[in-house]
Amino acid sequence: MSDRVLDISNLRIALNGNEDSQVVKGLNLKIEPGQTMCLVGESGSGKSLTALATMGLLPKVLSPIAGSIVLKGEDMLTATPARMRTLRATAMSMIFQEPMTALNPVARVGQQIEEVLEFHSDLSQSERRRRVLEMMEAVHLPDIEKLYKSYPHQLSGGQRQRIMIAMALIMRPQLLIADEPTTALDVTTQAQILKLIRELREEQGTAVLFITHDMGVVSEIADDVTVLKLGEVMETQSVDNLLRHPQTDYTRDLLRSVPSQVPRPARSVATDEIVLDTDKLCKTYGGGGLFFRAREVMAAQDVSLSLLKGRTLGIVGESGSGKSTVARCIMRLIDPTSGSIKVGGKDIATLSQKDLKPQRKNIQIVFQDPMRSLNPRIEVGESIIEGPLNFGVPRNKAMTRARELLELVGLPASAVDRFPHQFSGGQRQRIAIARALAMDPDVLVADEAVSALDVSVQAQVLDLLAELQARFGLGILFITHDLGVAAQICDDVVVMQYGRVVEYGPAGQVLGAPQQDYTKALIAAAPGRHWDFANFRPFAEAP
Amino acid sequence: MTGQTTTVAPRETISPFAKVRDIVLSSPIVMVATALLAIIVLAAIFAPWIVPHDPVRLTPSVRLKPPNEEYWLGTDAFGRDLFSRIITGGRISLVIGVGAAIAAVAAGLLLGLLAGYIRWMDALLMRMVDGLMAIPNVLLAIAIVSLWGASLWTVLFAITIPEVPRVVRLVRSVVLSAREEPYVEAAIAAGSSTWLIMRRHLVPNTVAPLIIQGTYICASAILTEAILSFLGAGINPETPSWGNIMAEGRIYFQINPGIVLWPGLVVSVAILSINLLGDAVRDALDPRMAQRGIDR
Amino acid sequence: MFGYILQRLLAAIPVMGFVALFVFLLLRLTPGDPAAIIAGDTATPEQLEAIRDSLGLNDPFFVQFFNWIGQLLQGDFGTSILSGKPVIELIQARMEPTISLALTTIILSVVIAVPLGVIAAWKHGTLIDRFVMLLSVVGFSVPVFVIGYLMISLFSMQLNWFPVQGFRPIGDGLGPFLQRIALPTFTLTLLYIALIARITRTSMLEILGDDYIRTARAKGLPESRVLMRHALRNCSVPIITVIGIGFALIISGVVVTESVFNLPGLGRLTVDAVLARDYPVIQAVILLASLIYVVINLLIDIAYVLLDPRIRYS
Amino acid sequence: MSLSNLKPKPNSVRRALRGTLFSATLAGLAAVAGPLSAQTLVAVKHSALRVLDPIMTTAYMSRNHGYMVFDTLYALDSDLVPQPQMVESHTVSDDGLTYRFTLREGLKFHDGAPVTGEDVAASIARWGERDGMGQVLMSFVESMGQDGDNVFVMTLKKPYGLVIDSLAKPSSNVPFIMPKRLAETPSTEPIPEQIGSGPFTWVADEFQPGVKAVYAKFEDYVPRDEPPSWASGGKVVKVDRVEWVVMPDDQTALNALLAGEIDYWESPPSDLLPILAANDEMVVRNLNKLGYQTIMRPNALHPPMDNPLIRKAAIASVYQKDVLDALVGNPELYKLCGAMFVCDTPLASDVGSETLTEGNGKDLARELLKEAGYDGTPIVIMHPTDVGTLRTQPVVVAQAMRDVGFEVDLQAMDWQTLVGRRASQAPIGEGGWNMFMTNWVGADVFNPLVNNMVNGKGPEGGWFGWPDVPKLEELRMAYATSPSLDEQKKLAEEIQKVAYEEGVYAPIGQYFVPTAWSAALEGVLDGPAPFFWNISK
Repeated sequence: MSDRVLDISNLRIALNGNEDSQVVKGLNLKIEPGQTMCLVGESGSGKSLTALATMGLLPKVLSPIAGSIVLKGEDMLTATPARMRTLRATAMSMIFQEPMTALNPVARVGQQIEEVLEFHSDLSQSERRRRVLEMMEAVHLPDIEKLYKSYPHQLSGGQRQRIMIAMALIMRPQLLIADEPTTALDVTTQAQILKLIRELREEQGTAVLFITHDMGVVSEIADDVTVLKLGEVMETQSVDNLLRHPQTDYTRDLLRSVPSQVPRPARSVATDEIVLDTDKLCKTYGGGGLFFRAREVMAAQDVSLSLLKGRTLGIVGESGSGKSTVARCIMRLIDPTSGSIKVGGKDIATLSQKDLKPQRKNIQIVFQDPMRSLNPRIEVGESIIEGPLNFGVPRNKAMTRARELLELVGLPASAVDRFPHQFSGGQRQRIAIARALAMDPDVLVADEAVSALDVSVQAQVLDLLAELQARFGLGILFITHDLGVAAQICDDVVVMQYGRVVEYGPAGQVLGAPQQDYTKALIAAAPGRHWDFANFRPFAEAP
Repeated sequence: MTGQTTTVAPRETISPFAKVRDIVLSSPIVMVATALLAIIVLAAIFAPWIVPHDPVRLTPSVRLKPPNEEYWLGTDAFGRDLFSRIITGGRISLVIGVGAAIAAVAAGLLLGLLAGYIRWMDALLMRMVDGLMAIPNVLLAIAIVSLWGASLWTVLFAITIPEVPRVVRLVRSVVLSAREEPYVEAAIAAGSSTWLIMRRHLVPNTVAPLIIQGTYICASAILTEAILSFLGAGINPETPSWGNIMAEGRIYFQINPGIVLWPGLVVSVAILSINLLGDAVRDALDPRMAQRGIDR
Repeated sequence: MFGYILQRLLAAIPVMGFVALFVFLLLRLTPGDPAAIIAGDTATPEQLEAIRDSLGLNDPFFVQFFNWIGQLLQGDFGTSILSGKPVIELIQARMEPTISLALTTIILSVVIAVPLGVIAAWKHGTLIDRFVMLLSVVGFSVPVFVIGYLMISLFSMQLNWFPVQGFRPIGDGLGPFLQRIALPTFTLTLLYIALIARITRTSMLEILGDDYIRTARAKGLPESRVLMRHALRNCSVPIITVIGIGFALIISGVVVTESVFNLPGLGRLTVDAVLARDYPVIQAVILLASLIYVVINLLIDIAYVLLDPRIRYS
Repeated sequence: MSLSNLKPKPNSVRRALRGTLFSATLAGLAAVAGPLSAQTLVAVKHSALRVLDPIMTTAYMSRNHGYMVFDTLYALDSDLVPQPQMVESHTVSDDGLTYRFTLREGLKFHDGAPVTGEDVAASIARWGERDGMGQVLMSFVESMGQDGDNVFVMTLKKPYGLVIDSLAKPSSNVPFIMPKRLAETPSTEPIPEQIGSGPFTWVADEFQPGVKAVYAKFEDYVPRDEPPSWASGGKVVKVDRVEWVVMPDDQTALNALLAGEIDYWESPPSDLLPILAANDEMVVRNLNKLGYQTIMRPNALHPPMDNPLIRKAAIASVYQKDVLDALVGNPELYKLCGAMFVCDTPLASDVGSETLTEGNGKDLARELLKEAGYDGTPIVIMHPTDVGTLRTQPVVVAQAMRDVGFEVDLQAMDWQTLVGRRASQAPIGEGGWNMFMTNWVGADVFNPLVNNMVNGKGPEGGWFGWPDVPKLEELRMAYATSPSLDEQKKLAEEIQKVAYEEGVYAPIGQYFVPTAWSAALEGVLDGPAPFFWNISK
């Protein structure tokens, strides 16, 4: 019992300490040495708060009001701040979700790691430096001497996360808490980081409390899993049992809404009318510069693709691959350097803003972040009818159309005079779609439209899009980094890397049997690809 | 339709009065500040009717009297009642404060919008703004006032000019960050005209910071007017303002310090209240401060 | 890095050009005529004309402007209309009091204001925070000459710790110099403590919300280390900016303090020049003040590069 | 709070800063400034010395500077009688046309050159171009020259009674004697060097316009042996250096004098005098018995003030006591005096000034307005706000005129704008004016030739306001050529009567500005201007 690493029992956390606004309601969790416990739940489930409570880093407005968090026999909630400080990084340490902002931008990276030793050990300066370099070696960082002296902004996201891990594990703590460490990373980097965590866990025998919302990641790294919903534990099981025999409906729904990697069966080609066609589209930044040649960046190079009416073309790629740049060029939010963009047969690549206006009707866009895609200060209805009013539609006619559209996307017509802050993320994305449809465009561009949503909500929005496509014969250009989502919704797929098209063809062929090595690596790196979550069994055992 | 029709909270808008009430009641200090400011403003507005003596009438025979029952705060060098002059002086000083704030905010908003939203205007406007900011504002104000005469308008103009660049910079930075917002790009995609985008999507973002900056400009304008009068380049002394009462009274500091200290006190209280209100508004309207708590 | 500085330098040229044109225009469009001032009471119109000719005030506007700029580029700031001395000499004699007042005030303000700002941010929302902010707002609100008079009557007349007025260059020994510069410095410091404390508090509050502060705490570092090593270092950029701007403002804007404490600084030189319509002096001083402002801005930009590595490689 | 975290500064300053800034200042270093060296006299003047050429401008500071650096042939004593100064003796030819002046022995300029007749001739010629009384003298002069080194000869076209009085003119544009090479610079340009034969030498390199002017004792100066009286007599310098310091803030000047940081304050505001008088280490005395005359000057060129009745109505509405109470306050420091040529002088007379000194002119003013058919067009009074002694009168006069029915537009401006605008003869609409107020030292107005306001030449050759009254000119010419004092007195009274009838101007009060100095000083002289010889510490 006493060598149990972490024992959380009946933990309750509330806003400003009052009873009736609890965000964590009676949570129990136990972690043995060397064991990896995955804490799974959608946003708002209180998973991160539990971790922060353990580390004693809860924001001032939140405070634990009941229960205990026992680390190696010592209750964290009653420990003095000074005691907590000595335990942090020695007994337990934590890594966070946003590697890009987690390091002090004005201090050298090596020195930020060394700081841990400076305060928690009495090693000499040279001895500390040697330990740090040794640790950087252990996390497989390249060229550690140079990296030791460089600044955070000179490192990639993955490298920074490795530095965070080195920092966390250098004092060989018994418990490592990882709060969605790979969510912000690209698929390939995510795979390497998960592998690194597993490797270090074996080596140092650290217990890991891994927090995530991605079932794929759970299947890759977890020993046991605890499912959380709105602050309450749904169930706790070994990972295998959970995936095969989920006990609660909530877990079952969660598993069913995970988009599987296997592309859905190809749909027949209804018409051959091309609604969107680009030819050798290029976009370069930089160049010019008054006295010295600024570094030229080729964001997109010779991208040629075409989209048929009523079908969905997906653009897949990691961050920096240029998929967003292509989308924004097509929308003429940024001006392409060269190449043509034909919408409904007319080339809009080089039109002046004035001539462009009539064409804008035919192509609309839905953005990624639901929180910022609607003007917070005007009613939702006003946002929807802004487009039609620009094209001379009388106000009352536009307003009735707006009410119809809201119902169409599954929201009450009366929502038309509410303000955006009264809606959830999923609801706002539906309103954004309604706004796009108000212009009844030929093409709808969805730029990572579902990436910011919880898995369950994601599934509903994808279904909505498919249904609207069928009803209005919409051509959809779907930009995403999530292969599962692409597999579920796209008829054809374009894979992009460093601004160039790597592979282009029907989804079944590109995602099912990829030709190019990069695509293969991309698919291989996706976590949980060998699990058929919806049917609670690995593909290998498929009948 | 797929997905359950979710229920939506009833329409709930916060009326501006409620917002103002919250700001004012946010802390005791702000309450006191607002009360004091209200007294000063009301006194200034109703000055002509509540003033015990004619603030402009000279009665040299009773000059430099200490406070007594007839002249509550004593008299100045020309035998004019100090109390009435301070109240009437409030009108000019507050007009200058509020006027400068509104003028600077309006000009700054227009130029800031242009600089922030229209690329080629940006470089040109910003160089002019840097130029104006480089010129020391007190010296500029003195030059303008003493060269073009000390009427209320030249003083107001002289005090507003140096404040405009700061407002332009503020608006420009807000506009530059706002235009990156997805809802602005969606409006562009929907074919909205530049003017509509500015009016509906960009300007509302500048309202909160402009209110805050407005309060600080108002406070500094009243101070600058006092400094200008002190240097002999302020409003012409016939119409009293806090500044020129103090300026005229400074020679008699040793004989009747009240002439400088009483208006000085009133000026300080007024500016203190305006600044505190500015801080309170900033804390209330600044989104970052509000949702710091539980966004995880 | 060098390209960055070169770019900033080039940007300064149009700014100075604009300032020169603005000031020249401002003076030429105004009533009041230096010739009449020099000629005094009994001048006949012909004598006025003669004086105006000798000063070149009758040439067309642009001719005057261009030969002024021409002179400027050769470093000749022209001669003062009233005293006949070269403007350069006038300015040089007035630089030392202004620069020393600026330096002492900024140093004292920073030494007091930055810790105040840090504490206010650290104890955000508590009584201390509110007290510091109230104190700083008071510094903002009281007119400078009221403070000046109170300081003189208290410290000089009653306690006679300090002399009433005057300025002794530092060359005459540190004692007398500090004695005379003390009161004006305290008067100005009250104002600049308010300015710097507010900026420090606001930027500290923002930074304390950033992720790397949470990481630092997660590393078990003591709070003082988190504040000083991590938060304050990142906060140095806005603080340097306000110090730089403050320094430039003091150089050109402390006319009131200079007259109350009788410091022969640049501010008073300009006010006397404006009241006496001494165009060459007005133009030269305002141009010089603007140049100082632009140079200080450049220094601030360079400081950015030193303090924030991200800018160095942009 | 260690200083160590300050940015690294040069070591010496940092050690000193740590040592001095905290311990010494806070512990209350003995603050009294070290006793100024006994031989330096520090004086605060009424304004900054700017133009150094006493001929080119009438500014009082330039005149005071002139008295330090230059010397004059004659000077008035305390009874206003001209006494020889640089002159040993002079003879006048029988026909009164040739004057021969022999200079005193050993008169030297600061550059060591002896003073010659030629220097005197050139100096008087330059002075004659600019000064009013000088112009009248030059209209009589035939020729001026030298007869041997130290004899100056002046020949006249016709006899002129006021030659000696002109050469002894006490105030603005004083006929100072300067070397020939300087006197030859045109009178519209400042003289390049400050070389004179006066009791002090000008220390050029320590001059900081607007801050400080420094004079040193001229070792080779040969003072007369008579005791000093007003501007005449021996100018014996008893201190090594005199520093004129500018203090824009009266508060600071008062404190500096009380704290012993300065020795002499030329013109403290009247309200601060009680404080100084109450302090036994201070002496307060009025040095200039003629005092100052503050005047109101209408512009006779443009309506409505071109009508004499309107001008007289404005003058009648003013009661001197109101003006002086507001301007000075302390009754001992002012005198109700309607004499255009200042009271307590030979030419003083109160004819035509009853309304000013009794204050009973309100009804008369209303009648005059009715009679003139005043139609209410506003009178533009220029109001300088940045000069302490000129800020009050416009306000008081405006109120008095409004009481009798005038419409008054009091336009605030700074002094330089007023000086620029009063020179313009344009109508009101194009930057003209109706009335302004200014002050004169008694010595500048105490006879019809010196007093510019009684000049009746109109727009050509008249003083600002330009009244065109030929009668005044005749009387002034008669005064100039009249031999006896009684004759001059009668003419002066006549001039004043006509001037009041025409309403060319009105003195609205005579006041005195006493000077304050520390009791340590002895030998401070009375005079038309502050003199610094004969003072010792």
